[in-house]
Amino acid sequence: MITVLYFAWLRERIGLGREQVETRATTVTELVDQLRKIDDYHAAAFSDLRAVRVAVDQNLVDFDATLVGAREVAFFPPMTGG
Amino acid sequence: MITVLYFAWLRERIGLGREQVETRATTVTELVDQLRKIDDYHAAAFSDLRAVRVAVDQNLVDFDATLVGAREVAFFPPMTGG
Amino acid sequence: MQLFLQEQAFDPWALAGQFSSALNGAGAMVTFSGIVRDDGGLTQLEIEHYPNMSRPAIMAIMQEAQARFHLLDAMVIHRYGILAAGEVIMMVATAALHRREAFEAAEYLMDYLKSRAPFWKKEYRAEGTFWVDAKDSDEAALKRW
Amino acid sequence: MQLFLQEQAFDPWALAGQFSSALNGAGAMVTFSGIVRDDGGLTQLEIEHYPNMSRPAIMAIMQEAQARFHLLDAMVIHRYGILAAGEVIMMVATAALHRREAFEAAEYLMDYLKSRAPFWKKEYRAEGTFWVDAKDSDEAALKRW
Repeated sequence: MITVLYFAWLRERIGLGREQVETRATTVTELVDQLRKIDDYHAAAFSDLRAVRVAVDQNLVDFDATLVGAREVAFFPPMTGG
Repeated sequence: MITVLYFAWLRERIGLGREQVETRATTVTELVDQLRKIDDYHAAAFSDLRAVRVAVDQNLVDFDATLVGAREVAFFPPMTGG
Repeated sequence: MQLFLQEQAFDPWALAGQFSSALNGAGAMVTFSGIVRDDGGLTQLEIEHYPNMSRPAIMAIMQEAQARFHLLDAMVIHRYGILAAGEVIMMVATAALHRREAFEAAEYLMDYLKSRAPFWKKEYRAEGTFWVDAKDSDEAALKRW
Repeated sequence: MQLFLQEQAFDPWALAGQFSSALNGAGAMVTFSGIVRDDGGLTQLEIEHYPNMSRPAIMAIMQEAQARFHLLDAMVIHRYGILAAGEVIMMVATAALHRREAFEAAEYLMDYLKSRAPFWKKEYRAEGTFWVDAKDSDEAALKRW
């Protein structure tokens, strides 16, 4: 069971900020493939991964990063802090 | 008649901060040659011109700058503001 | 080092004064404040953040800056929630022996906060709401470091 | 643009706050403060200046910075006379639409104030008094611009 978080326009497009996901995905990419199948909103949010960043357990990672031992995965657009 | 000003260690070495000088010098270099002859203190202060900066009428200039029309010439070490 | 993440407005100059007063042996202090730019059409700015991540991410950036630029101290304040035009979004303060380190550390912190701290800005305008796009120039700025 | 040259101490953060409050449309503000560095042996610092020249020289530097970095506003405060360790010698504040211009303008102002504004520093120590030598690195810093 992994907690999946969405921020900014990903949160708005998917319609929720957090969901619990039962998964056997071992990488972020595998998790994204699973999330895309939930509904059209998820599919739309993940239609262009160049516009999406991901953090596993609060650390920025690439999409090929492992999910072994991961508890929280967050998806969001490129950051605009400062 | 030109007002000559000295700042920082030039002022201390020469022993005064300001003097009126009657001069026919047409460049800063000629004025320096005249000032050197005033006494040993002036001569010592101007012994190494690489350590001296000059402003004519409040503008930084080179030693070959003209003195035509000049009213105030200031000599000082490299600046240490900020 | 101090980090404040908060929804409520703050007085940047009172905090800068406190930071300054606590310095010991510094020769140079730099502050940067980011302000909600009033371009005529903006009614408010919303800042969303990722609470579990924003604090550790910024602390890591601050520790990196402190080591790299030999900072004597550093402070970051960053707001989230709804802000009006003219309000201060965030402030960075750095202190070092010499000016070059204080300036570079502040720029480094800003470049990383812009593109690596989990904050997102949404503009409210008469025409609608718009998520602010990350700028290529902000991503490019990181290459300097 | 404002320039204050004065012997008496000033509250840099009160002035920064006033500067900030008067801004209109700025997105970024940078301050730099130079502090008399307490290195253990310094008892006081004396700053001599060339009164007829310091004001026009700094105003010229500020106008150059405003044009070059599209500043919305700039402020410089510089003290002269006797200062104690820990006191603020001078402050520069810059405001612009974006952070890069505000940072670069503040660094430009500092680089020029260091080497082109007619101020000279004298350190008072137990061993005697010493005129501070200009640093080659400060002269070299001007090459950046």
